[in-house]
Amino acid sequence: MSAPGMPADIAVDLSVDLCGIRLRNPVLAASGTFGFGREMAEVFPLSSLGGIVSKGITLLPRRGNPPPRVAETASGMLNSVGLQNPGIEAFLREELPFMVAQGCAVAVNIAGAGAEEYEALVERLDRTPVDLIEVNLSCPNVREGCMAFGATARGVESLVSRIRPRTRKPLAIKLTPQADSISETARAAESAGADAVSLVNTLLGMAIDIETRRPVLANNVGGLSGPAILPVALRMVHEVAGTVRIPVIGMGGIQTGQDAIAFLLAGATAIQVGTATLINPTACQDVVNEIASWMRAHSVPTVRSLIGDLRLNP
Amino acid sequence: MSAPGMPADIAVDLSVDLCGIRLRNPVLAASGTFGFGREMAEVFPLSSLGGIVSKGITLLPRRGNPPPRVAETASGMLNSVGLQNPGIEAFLREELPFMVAQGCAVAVNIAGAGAEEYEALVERLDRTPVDLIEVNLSCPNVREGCMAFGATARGVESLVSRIRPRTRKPLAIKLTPQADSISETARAAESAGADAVSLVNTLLGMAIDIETRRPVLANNVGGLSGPAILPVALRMVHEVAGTVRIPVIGMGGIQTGQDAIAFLLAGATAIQVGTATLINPTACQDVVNEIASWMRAHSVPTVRSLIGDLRLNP
Amino acid sequence: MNAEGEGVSGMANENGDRFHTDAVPREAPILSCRELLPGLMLYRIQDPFLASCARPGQFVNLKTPDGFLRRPISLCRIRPGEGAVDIGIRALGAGTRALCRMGCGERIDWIGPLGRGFLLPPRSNQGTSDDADRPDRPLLLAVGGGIGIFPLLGLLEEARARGMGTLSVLGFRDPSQAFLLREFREISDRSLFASDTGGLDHHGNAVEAVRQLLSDPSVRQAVGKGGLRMAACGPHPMMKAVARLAEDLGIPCQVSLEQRMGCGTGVCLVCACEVRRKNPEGGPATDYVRCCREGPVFDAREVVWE
Amino acid sequence: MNAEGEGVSGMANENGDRFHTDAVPREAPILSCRELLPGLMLYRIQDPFLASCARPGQFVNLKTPDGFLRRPISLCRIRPGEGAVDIGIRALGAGTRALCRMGCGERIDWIGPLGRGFLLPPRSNQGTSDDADRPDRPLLLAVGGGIGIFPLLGLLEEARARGMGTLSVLGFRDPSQAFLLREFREISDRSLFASDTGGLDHHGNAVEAVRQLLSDPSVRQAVGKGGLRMAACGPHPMMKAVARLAEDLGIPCQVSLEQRMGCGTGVCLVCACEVRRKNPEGGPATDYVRCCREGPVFDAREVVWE
Ligand SMILES: Cc1cc2nc3c(=O)[nH]c(=O)nc-3n(C[C@H](O)[C@H](O)[C@H](O)COP(=O)(O)OP(=O)(O)OC[C@H]3O[C@@H](n4cnc5c(N)ncnc54)[C@H](O)[C@@H]3O)c2cc1C
Ligand SMILES: Cc1cc2nc3c(=O)[nH]c(=O)nc-3n(C[C@H](O)[C@H](O)[C@H](O)COP(=O)(O)OP(=O)(O)OC[C@H]3O[C@@H](n4cnc5c(N)ncnc54)[C@H](O)[C@@H]3O)c2cc1C
Ligand SMILES: Cc1cc2nc3c(=O)[nH]c(=O)nc-3n(C[C@H](O)[C@H](O)[C@H](O)COP(=O)(O)O)c2cc1C
Ligand SMILES: Cc1cc2nc3c(=O)[nH]c(=O)nc-3n(C[C@H](O)[C@H](O)[C@H](O)COP(=O)(O)O)c2cc1C
Ligand code: FES
Ligand code: FES
Repeated sequence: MSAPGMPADIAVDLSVDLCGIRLRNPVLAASGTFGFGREMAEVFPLSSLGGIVSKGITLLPRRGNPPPRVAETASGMLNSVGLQNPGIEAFLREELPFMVAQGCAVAVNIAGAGAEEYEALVERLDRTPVDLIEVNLSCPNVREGCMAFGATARGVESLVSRIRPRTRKPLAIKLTPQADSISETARAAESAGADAVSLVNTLLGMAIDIETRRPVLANNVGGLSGPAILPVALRMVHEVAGTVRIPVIGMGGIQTGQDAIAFLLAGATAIQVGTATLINPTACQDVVNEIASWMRAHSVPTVRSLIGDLRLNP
Repeated sequence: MSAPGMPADIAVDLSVDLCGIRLRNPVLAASGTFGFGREMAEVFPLSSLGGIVSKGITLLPRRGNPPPRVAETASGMLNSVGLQNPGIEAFLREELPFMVAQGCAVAVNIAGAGAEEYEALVERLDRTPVDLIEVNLSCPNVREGCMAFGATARGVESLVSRIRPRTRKPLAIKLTPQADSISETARAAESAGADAVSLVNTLLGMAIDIETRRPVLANNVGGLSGPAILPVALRMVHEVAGTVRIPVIGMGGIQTGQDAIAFLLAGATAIQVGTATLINPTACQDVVNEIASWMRAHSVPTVRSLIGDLRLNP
Repeated sequence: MNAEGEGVSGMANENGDRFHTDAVPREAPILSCRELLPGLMLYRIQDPFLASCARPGQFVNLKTPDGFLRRPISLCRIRPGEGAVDIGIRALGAGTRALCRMGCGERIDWIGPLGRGFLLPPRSNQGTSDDADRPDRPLLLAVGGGIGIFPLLGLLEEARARGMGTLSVLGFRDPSQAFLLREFREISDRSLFASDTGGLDHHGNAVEAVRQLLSDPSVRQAVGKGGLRMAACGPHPMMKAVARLAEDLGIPCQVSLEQRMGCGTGVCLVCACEVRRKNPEGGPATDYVRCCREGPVFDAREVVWE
Repeated sequence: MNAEGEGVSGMANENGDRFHTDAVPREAPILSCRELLPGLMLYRIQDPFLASCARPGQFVNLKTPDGFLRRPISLCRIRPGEGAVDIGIRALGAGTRALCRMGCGERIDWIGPLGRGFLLPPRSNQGTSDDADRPDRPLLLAVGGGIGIFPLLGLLEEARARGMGTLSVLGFRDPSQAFLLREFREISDRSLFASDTGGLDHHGNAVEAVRQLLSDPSVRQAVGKGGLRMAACGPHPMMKAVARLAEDLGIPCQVSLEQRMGCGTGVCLVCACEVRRKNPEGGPATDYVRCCREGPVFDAREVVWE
């Protein structure tokens, strides 16, 4: 950050258009690491973000998996929360009004055990002030549904086709890195009418306590997130952005503005910050500020000019 | 390591049987991070290891990819060496005699651009003092062949069926974590006559230099290795060990004896240490010693009793 | 930063007590450190904000030089006068081992105070040490084991400051593993130290020692109108046994639970503790709540013990 | 450990010189440190083994508190008498930034010496400073820029110790970026410092300064029977230009290349440098060799410059 570039007080334009939603900046708080925004709203004003994504919501309340639900790994963590959530009705009643009042875009992350549950969730959300529905086809922590759809192009295509007619809200399909080929599942989502794809969700992993000879997680396996997975996520975002025309929401291990810019260059229109918030509660806001400083230092007036501007080596 | 267990001088039995090869201990030096053993033989006696695996060998000499070929990532690294090697003839002439003289098992890792090349390599190795042929169906760094076979069960099955009749040497098939389903590719390898499976190879990843707006690696993408991938590798080893009856050679991010024991518990009969050698040249030997100390401290007389002894949570 | 300002929340509990929490990372210098036992350090750390609003039983979440996630550590003593707090850390895994290598002058990166601490009855009148024998003053019995004794020291201080009578029972594997005995003796009207291998006041475990203490006529006599409450922190089996004993005897008891954490701030839901709760939606009679937010201190009767 | 002992290899090069390498990790204490410029540290580190067998141009591979792979750093001065070596580190990324924060008494975890250093003609007779004017003594001209000047300091010392005449040309962006000038002046019979922005001996880049120096009649006269050799270390474009100039003038020239490394010991093949080599199998006229093992110092004519 030595070269001065633009004066520190000059405004840089961080706004992006994400399938018709104008975001103040491309930084969203990822699902599952930001609750419903209540706790973090005490830490910094959420209006400084592009948007927030709710914890995954199901039709009925879910208890989630038994603890332990977390294992630390090298530069990452495994979680097996298992979609603990109050169910859509309690969410709409108790949480959404608060989220909407924060002054940034609001996405609701949904998960279902079968196509019918996804349909019902999407219908229920259609007449709410939600800006974007993020359809989680990639949760590794529940036995039913979810990942089963997300693992193959055919599964994604059939599910998205069923939910598409039920809402006019923009749909972002959240893809799993465990898919046969993530470009194919992304293409399937696009052709079935998705407005965007979100990637990546966590990678299925395991940690073992060699003293007890048991997995650390009560659920035996969990989802790997954090900087450890960044190179894999970045490669997938680049691959998918080169394949589909709908916007890509990139995530996986982003901790800094620099990381976020790498995802933008790789082709993401917006990015999400997940696990970083667990270590640094102000991570999302810091990423926004670091993107802005970097743009000033490099005389980049608009964040849009970064999107997809990666030049491949010959 | 507080509880004393066995006295420090009591011998523990680290030996394992890997498809008919008796290994002094379950620790092998992985392919591509140990050269042909020459450099490391100056650091510690290779006879202290279970075995060593050569850098990937092709029929003709290969230059490999242009540099930069390495990018550091959080708790890991990307490499895009691209199978630089002197070709099978020079290898047999210049390197194999040295490897065989070290007093541990010797595996040769082979890679081909097509089935014919694999056939020719396997045939050529049949009448050599090699103990094990590790068939790399998973190199992410070459455009041709290799990963194309490894990505699907059908590809693995067809390739292994073609090479199986050409040698009586044990064949270990090295699988890619990018496969549709690694248990299916493992099962395909088994049913086509493989004697063992090795997993995992590196995960395809990318690093971007945001200043130049180019990928760090001249090859744009590379293979992710190191502790970052351990949870994913461990989960896959566990999954595969529960699926096939042939032995599993486990690897991915192992740095310590503790890590190695986790892989053994997950079902690996032997393990390989790769990237750790780059940071700590004595890593392989240290892992052997740490396994032995742990066994003494826990009064575990044979390493064989650890293999697959993971108890899942209910 | 003041207690009602930015980034500070007030979580009111059923008794109307408010616990202020703060998740903005701060760097705080280590003022002094003391090795209590090999691998067990007591640090005094400067953080006037924390010292001004933290309550016994709350915790901080520390960055460690060797580890990815933060590590939750209970506040031990809270020293508003000095603008500092004490914390005790046992070197267990790589993360706490690295923390225990830190020395004076180094800076800790932490967030806090976090979670809900222990509830104490409101100060009835200005308690001073000379009302130590007032028959209607409420009594607190703190029961601890291992590193669980740290938060109890601050709790007993606070209880005495509120005019309560203070009793403590601490359990250790053996006398060589005991620590902070002098401090607990000083802050307790009556203390009883137990060791599984003998050599301290009581030969046996902490729960037996509690039973012994409670059967002592002078203690039974001291339980006047103000009543007796218990607070426990230590190994899971100890807390479970203390909870059962308290329930049997009809004594209100709070326990401080431990659960592996991610954020410590309530956003990630990994720190689930199973408790009995009135579920407004119907459904199961127990629920997972967040150790870091609804806890770590719970009413013992709420807890579903494994 | 002795130079022929366990874990030590002798790599003989074409001239018969042997470079000892050692890949067993050792911890070595920092004896002193000196800030040459903001973000540029010179460390003296105790390691009698390294000091006894390392040669100028060889490097060590250091663990850094902040980073996964080791970082290769050239040896600057080798001090067998003191059992120590000097290294200079520029804080570039996170890894070297963390290294530059290390202070006296802390320990560095490193392996080395590694790679092949600079070749010097064998000491013809016991050179002392008073044969400085012997007309047949060989001359060494060291050309450096930026952090590339570090290994040249040790090289010039060794050259003088072998009775060679020493010339040095160093290039810097501007005078405020210059460092170690006094040291280079002392060790060189003649030195010329260039700055792109003026303010030093020569206004311009190092290559132009070399050209100027070589056209100086007194220097041309000094090139006697012993001949002139060049050694260059610095930014890639500088080395490329020096190599071309040397080739044009028919002066033997060695360059120390930089390449991103993994192991530093020769096992991982990530540090490929493209060189012209006689390929026994036929095939392409150039080949990738290991910067860490066949290099980092190469004959300039071998190198395939991009
Ligand atoms: C509310 C609360 C208060 C605590 N107060 C104290 C205290 O005052 N003093 C003290 O020494 N310890 C305390 N602990 C326990 C302390 O947090 C763990 O010992 C520590 O996290 C272990 O980290 P490690 O790096 O040593 O272990 P590692 O095994 O290296 O840690 C790996 C991972 O497991 C988690 N973990 C491992 N063991 C535990 C555990 N027992 N509890 C929670 N997480 C664990 C770590 O946080 C980390 O994510 C408290 C825990 C909680 C939940
Ligand atoms: C043979 C050799 C000798 C060297 N001698 C010195 C020296 O004496 N003093 C000095 O200050 N520097 C020297 N360098 C350069 C030094 O190794 C790099 O500046 C350093 O590795 C960068 O690490 P970082 O953590 O600052 O950068 P980061 O960008 O954080 O490093 C990320 C990764 O890229 C690699 N990398 C980044 N830049 C370089 C580079 N220019 N060369 C090699 N690898 C790089 C790092 O090793 C690391 O793996 C030498 C390099 C080589 C190859
Ligand atoms: C504790 C935790 C809970 C998560 N819960 C959800 C969820 O409910 N729905 C979802 O789509 N993704 C969930 N995720 C995945 C994240 O949104 C994100 O895709 C993933 O963690 C990768 O990004 P990161 O490395 O920045 O965390 C969760 C991740 C974590 C760590
Ligand atoms: C620099 C490098 C080169 C490699 N070359 C090969 C190879 O030639 N053949 C192969 O099968 N695997 C190769 N691998 C993969 C390793 O053998 C191993 O499967 C992988 O790195 C995961 O293990 P690790 O995390 O312990 O390194 C290479 C890995 C690295 C880091
Ligand atoms: S630790 Fe994240 S919610 Fe409790
Ligand atoms: S850095 Fe590994 S071979 Fe050179």
